Amino acid sequence: MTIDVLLFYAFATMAIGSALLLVSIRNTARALFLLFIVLFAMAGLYLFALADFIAITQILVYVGGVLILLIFAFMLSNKELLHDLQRVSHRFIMIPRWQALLLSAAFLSIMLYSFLSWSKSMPEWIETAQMNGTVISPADNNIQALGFRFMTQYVLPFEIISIFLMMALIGAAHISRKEQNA
Amino acid sequence: MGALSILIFLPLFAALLILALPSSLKGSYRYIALVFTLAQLALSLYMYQQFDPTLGGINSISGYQFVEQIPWIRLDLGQLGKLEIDYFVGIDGVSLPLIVLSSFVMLMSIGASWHVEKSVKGYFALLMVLNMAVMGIFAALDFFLFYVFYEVMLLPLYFLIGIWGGARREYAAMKFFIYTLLGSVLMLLVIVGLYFSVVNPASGAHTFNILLMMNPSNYVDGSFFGFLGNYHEVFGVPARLVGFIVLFFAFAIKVPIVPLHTWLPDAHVEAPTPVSIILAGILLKIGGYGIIRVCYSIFPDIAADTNWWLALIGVLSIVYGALNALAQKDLKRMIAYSSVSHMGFVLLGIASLTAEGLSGAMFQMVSHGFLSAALFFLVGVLYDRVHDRYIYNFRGLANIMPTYTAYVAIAFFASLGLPGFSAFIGEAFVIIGAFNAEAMLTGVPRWMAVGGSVGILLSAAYFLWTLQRMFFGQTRLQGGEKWRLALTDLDTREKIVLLPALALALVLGIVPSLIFDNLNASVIQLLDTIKPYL
Amino acid sequence: MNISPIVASLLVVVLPFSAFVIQAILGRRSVSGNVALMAISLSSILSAGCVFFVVWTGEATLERITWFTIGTKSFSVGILLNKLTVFMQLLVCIIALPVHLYSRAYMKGDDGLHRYWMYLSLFCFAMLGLTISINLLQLYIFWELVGFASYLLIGFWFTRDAAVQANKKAFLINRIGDLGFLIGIALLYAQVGTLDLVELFGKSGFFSTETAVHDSLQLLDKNSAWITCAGLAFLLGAMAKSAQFPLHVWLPDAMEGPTSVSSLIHAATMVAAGIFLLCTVFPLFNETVLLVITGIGTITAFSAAIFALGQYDIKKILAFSTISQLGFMMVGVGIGAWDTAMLHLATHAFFKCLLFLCAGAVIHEMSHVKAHTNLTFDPQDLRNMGGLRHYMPKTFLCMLIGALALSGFPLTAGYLSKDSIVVTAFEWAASHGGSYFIIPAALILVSVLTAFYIGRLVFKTFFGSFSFREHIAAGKPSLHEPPSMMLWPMLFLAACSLFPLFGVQPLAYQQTWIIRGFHVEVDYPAQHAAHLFIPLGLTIGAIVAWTVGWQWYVKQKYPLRVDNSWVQWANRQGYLNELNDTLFVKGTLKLSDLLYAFDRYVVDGLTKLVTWVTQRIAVFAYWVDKHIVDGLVNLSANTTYYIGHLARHVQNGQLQGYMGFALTAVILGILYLIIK
Amino acid sequence: MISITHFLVVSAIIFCIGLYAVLAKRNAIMILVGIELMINAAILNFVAFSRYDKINYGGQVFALFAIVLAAAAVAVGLAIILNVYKYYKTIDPSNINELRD
Repeated sequence: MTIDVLLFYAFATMAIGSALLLVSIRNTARALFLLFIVLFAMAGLYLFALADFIAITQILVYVGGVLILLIFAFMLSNKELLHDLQRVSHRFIMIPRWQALLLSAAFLSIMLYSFLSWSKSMPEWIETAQMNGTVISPADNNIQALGFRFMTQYVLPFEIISIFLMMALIGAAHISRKEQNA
Repeated sequence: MGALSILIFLPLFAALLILALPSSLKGSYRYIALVFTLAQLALSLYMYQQFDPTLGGINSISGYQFVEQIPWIRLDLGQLGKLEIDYFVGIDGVSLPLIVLSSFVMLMSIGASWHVEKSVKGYFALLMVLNMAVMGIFAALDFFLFYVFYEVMLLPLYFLIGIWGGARREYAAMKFFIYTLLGSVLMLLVIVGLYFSVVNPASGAHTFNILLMMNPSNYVDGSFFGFLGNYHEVFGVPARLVGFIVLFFAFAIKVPIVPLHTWLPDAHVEAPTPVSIILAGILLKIGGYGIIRVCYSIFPDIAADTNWWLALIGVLSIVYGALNALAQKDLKRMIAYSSVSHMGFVLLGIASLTAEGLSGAMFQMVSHGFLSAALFFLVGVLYDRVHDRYIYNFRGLANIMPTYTAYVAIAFFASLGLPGFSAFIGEAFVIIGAFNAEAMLTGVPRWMAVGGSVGILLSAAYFLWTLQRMFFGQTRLQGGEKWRLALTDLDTREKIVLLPALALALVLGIVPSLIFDNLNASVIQLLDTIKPYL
Repeated sequence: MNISPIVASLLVVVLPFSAFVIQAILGRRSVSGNVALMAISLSSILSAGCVFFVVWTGEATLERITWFTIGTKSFSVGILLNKLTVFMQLLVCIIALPVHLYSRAYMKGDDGLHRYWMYLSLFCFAMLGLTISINLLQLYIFWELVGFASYLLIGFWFTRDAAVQANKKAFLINRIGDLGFLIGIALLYAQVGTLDLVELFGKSGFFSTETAVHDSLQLLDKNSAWITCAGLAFLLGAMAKSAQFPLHVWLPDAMEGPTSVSSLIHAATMVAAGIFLLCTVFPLFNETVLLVITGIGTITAFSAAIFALGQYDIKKILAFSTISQLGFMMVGVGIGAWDTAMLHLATHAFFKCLLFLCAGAVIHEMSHVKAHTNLTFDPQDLRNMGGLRHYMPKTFLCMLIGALALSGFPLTAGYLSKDSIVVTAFEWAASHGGSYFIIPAALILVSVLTAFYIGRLVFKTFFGSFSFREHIAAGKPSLHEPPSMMLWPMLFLAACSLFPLFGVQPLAYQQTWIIRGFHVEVDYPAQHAAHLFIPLGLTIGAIVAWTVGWQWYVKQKYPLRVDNSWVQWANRQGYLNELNDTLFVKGTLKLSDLLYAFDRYVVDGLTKLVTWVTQRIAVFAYWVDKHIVDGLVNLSANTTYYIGHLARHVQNGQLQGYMGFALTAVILGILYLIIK
Repeated sequence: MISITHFLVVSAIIFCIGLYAVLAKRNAIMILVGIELMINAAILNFVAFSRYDKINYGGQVFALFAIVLAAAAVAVGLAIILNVYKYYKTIDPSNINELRD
């Protein structure tokens, strides 16, 4: 077992453990900080998949943007939070926690089952890639390759997503603005 | 409809009649029950008189008498074969005495319930249904039918104890019910197993016919309970042995053997007097009857292998029951434990696999039927008057109730095996049979017989001690003058109920051939079936 | 009369039974005892005239019918008349008759008199039936019925605690013996396959002068272990019934019954049934069993004689004396000379019955004194008596004859029979040699002791001065001879206790008609010297014993203190009762209590544990049911509900509900794909 | 080299944790967090598979798109949450059931 495998396990454990703690903890603020750890750990995992640029983007966008937004929203809506948390609903349709757990567990087991039965035979394209040697190696310059492809091959989706992002941000700003006539 | 069917379903008709009559006529219920039970007794006596003692029965249909066989349920189950259930009844030497005994004890029980006040309609209707079920059990030759009657018997008893019983009646009824149900559920498993192992050679279908189950050639080769080439095992135990043990367990609960006896004292103590009479007089006999009719006849090979253990259980029950009876302070509980002891003789006799032992066991069953019914009735007499049964609360009853004391003394001495009464013949021949077993090479050692005879000594001890404590000496009563006034001597009804039972015990003790003559052919037949496996 | 012996002997048995039935039906209306008396008189006449004299001088006869059949074996009942059985039957009748007469006066005025006559008839029926049974099973039945009658009679005064305790004890200890008997029967049946005495031992029973004993016995190896066991089992039966050590403890207590009953049942007849049984099955015994019988007999004879020395109750002395004499008879059987045992049985029956009746007369009068003078004392206690010969000389005479017979003085019947046993025992020992001489030596010692204690009884009762003389002198004399109804039976028995009834020669026991009639061959040589010296020695010993007794009790030169520990020990019967009580009675009760606790707490506890566990499981199952199964059910129900009401409820506004539902659908879909 | 199955298993676990949060949480923010977890799990998958696609770099490209989309979604989502909070004074989705007709 090499050091990178150990590190991988360490990151995986950190990610999973923090995620579990995240969903089981009551205090939302702490949960959000746990999310921070999860995201970092995930970024670490991306590194092991040889996606260094993704990892950096993850940290920049998520940790720098999304998380800040979340904390911001949390602090804005904190007033009756505890009260709401303690209320137990007996509504007919409501899914209790353990049922959610059951569902998730069922889903997880299905996925694990399929992964494990699948891992014996890789998809065809992976095998051809392995044969042709078109596999990303740690020595490759990922950022350069990505930038190159964004500007050539994926230029249209890139532009669309840029516009989409702008629309979303404008929309968000519009929604959350103070209603003058409300 | 033959005589046997009429005998079985007569009480059902009575029950329907009772249910149909309006409650304003509730005074007539007991008369209806009485008349029908009397008719039943007359019928059973007629059958006794018509019975041909030369026919053996047991495993040959030609040996049975008053046979009725009507196809009942016929279902084609496709792959599973054809379902074949018959209404199949008949009697041989083993069931005849018990049928006569049952109709007699039922009559006693009606006599004992003469003054029932609480919901009379339900009471007598249940009693009659119970009566039907009991008769059915003794007559059924189809295992499914047997099982149906067995279950039908349970329910009325549960209600009779649970509604008309004493202080802890619900507890006792529940205990009784669960024990018996456990037995019958186990029995059902084996019944199904046997059903799939046995094929009716005439029709080629699987069958519930008990007689066909007794013939090794009817078994499917390699089937679960098959005779030959059977390598089925359950947890490493051969399948036939398991089947035998499970069936034995089911009936042993009824007998009851130690350590499956704990329902009995509770059920007896809490049950009302008439139900105690039925419990002791008839119900316990179903266990012994089942062991002979079902366990031994269907599994003769296993019977020959296991009789050492059965005899040991019998001896254990005898001594253990007797010692427990010695420790009792409640009169009814003492008699209940004495039942355990006396029924141990039945098991010892059956297990001895000798003609003497088997006949003795059957005789003991009949004798115990009369005597325990009388004993419970006598306890009921005392309880009716002062609502107390605690032995130390009474003393010197002989002075104020001389007739009662005389009856009690007769019943006690008859029960402890005084010659001239029936219990003596039963116990003596069980002991003789158990001693003879070694000479017959059936594998029951003689020390067991000696152990069993210790039970005779102990039964004398607890009966005499009770007699001394309760009836002799200067009169001293817990309830003082009030009790003295309440404790009147036996009235005519009570004498009428008691006298025939004790008289029969005496008659059977003096003329045992009344039973033995009808029994011999069956006993020999049964032993012949088992002999090849010894 | 021209009745065949079979019919006559059947009548002998049936008459008392019909008396019993008649009296049972009449109940309180029959208190005179005429019915019982008539029955026993007729029985006696029939037994003597039509049975005994015919069979004793003629052929043994038998008659039997099949009683019932078990399997292929038939059990018969019937009557076997040979010398032994007719002798025994006659003896019972002859003893029972005077006792019946005596009882009329003795029991007069008792509250439960009707029961007394009923029980007495029942006893006579059972005892007479016992004597002539052909089948061991039949014998056993009567054997136990005799015990039952004895139970009823001992507990006749059922309001007395001591009487009720005593009858329970008697029945239970007899039960032990009965078990032995039953086991013996069962073993014999298992080994031989029959219980018929004729099939077993031949027509004339053990009297067989016929050379061929029946086949079935020859097939048997008498020395096989099981036959030894059977023999010992029969011995156990006889030990309980004949009150042999250590099963003798019931007999002294049985004295709680009326004295007339003691005289008939517990002295003359029933207790002799054990000896009778041993004589009946005698051919079964091998050397080992016989030796055991001899040993038990000797121990009994000796220990009972010792205990008799320490008693103060007049009846208890006689009870121990009975036990001791029964020990003598046992020895007689054990040494193979059962004819001497039967001879002693007969003579003992007469003189012991006589002694009891005399004692009864004394007690009767003492009770009168007690009633008249309003004193409280025990009318049976020797220490309260004395000097009675002045008041009741005829009773004194009878008692004296009885005592002399018991001591074995010449010219009495006791001399003949006792000498016969001791002499034969000596011959037996001489042929075996060595330590076997302990037996005759012990018997001689016991004879001397017997003479001493019976002398003590006579001296303390009839000599000296009466303790309550001043009380009776003041009033009218309430102490006198018993009524003639009591006196005549005593005189009759006194006559029977002398030698002429048994043989014309007063000193030679071989010449008695009983010994000659039984005609037993023993396999050891006669010692002629012994026939001279032993009777002489015994007589001298008895005379010395009486002289010492005279010195001690009449001349008031009593050398021992009252609280002497040996006397105490003998008085308390060697503390055997206490030992039994703690060891067996308390032990059994403790065991039964223990087992009951075991039953309550362990066996029933297991049931309860199973119930409890089942309940817990049920509760758990209910919890599972409520929270998991029902949750799933609810879930699926909800799903069904959704699907069922999709049109209306597809939008219920529950965001997470939607998601859960959607996800469930997805999962189910994937599952379907996987499974497919 | 870490095998692809490792990544898949980790991503499955994270995904299911997110799923649980989405289904069970009573707080809209936490539901959003759950969604983020699920998206991250998906990204991990993209990235893991992209190793075998050196020619197109499809996995990594789409991972970047997904991150951006997620950021946009969070922005919009939080805006909605704040509005909902203003309107209902709660962010428990089970109390917001006026979508029902």
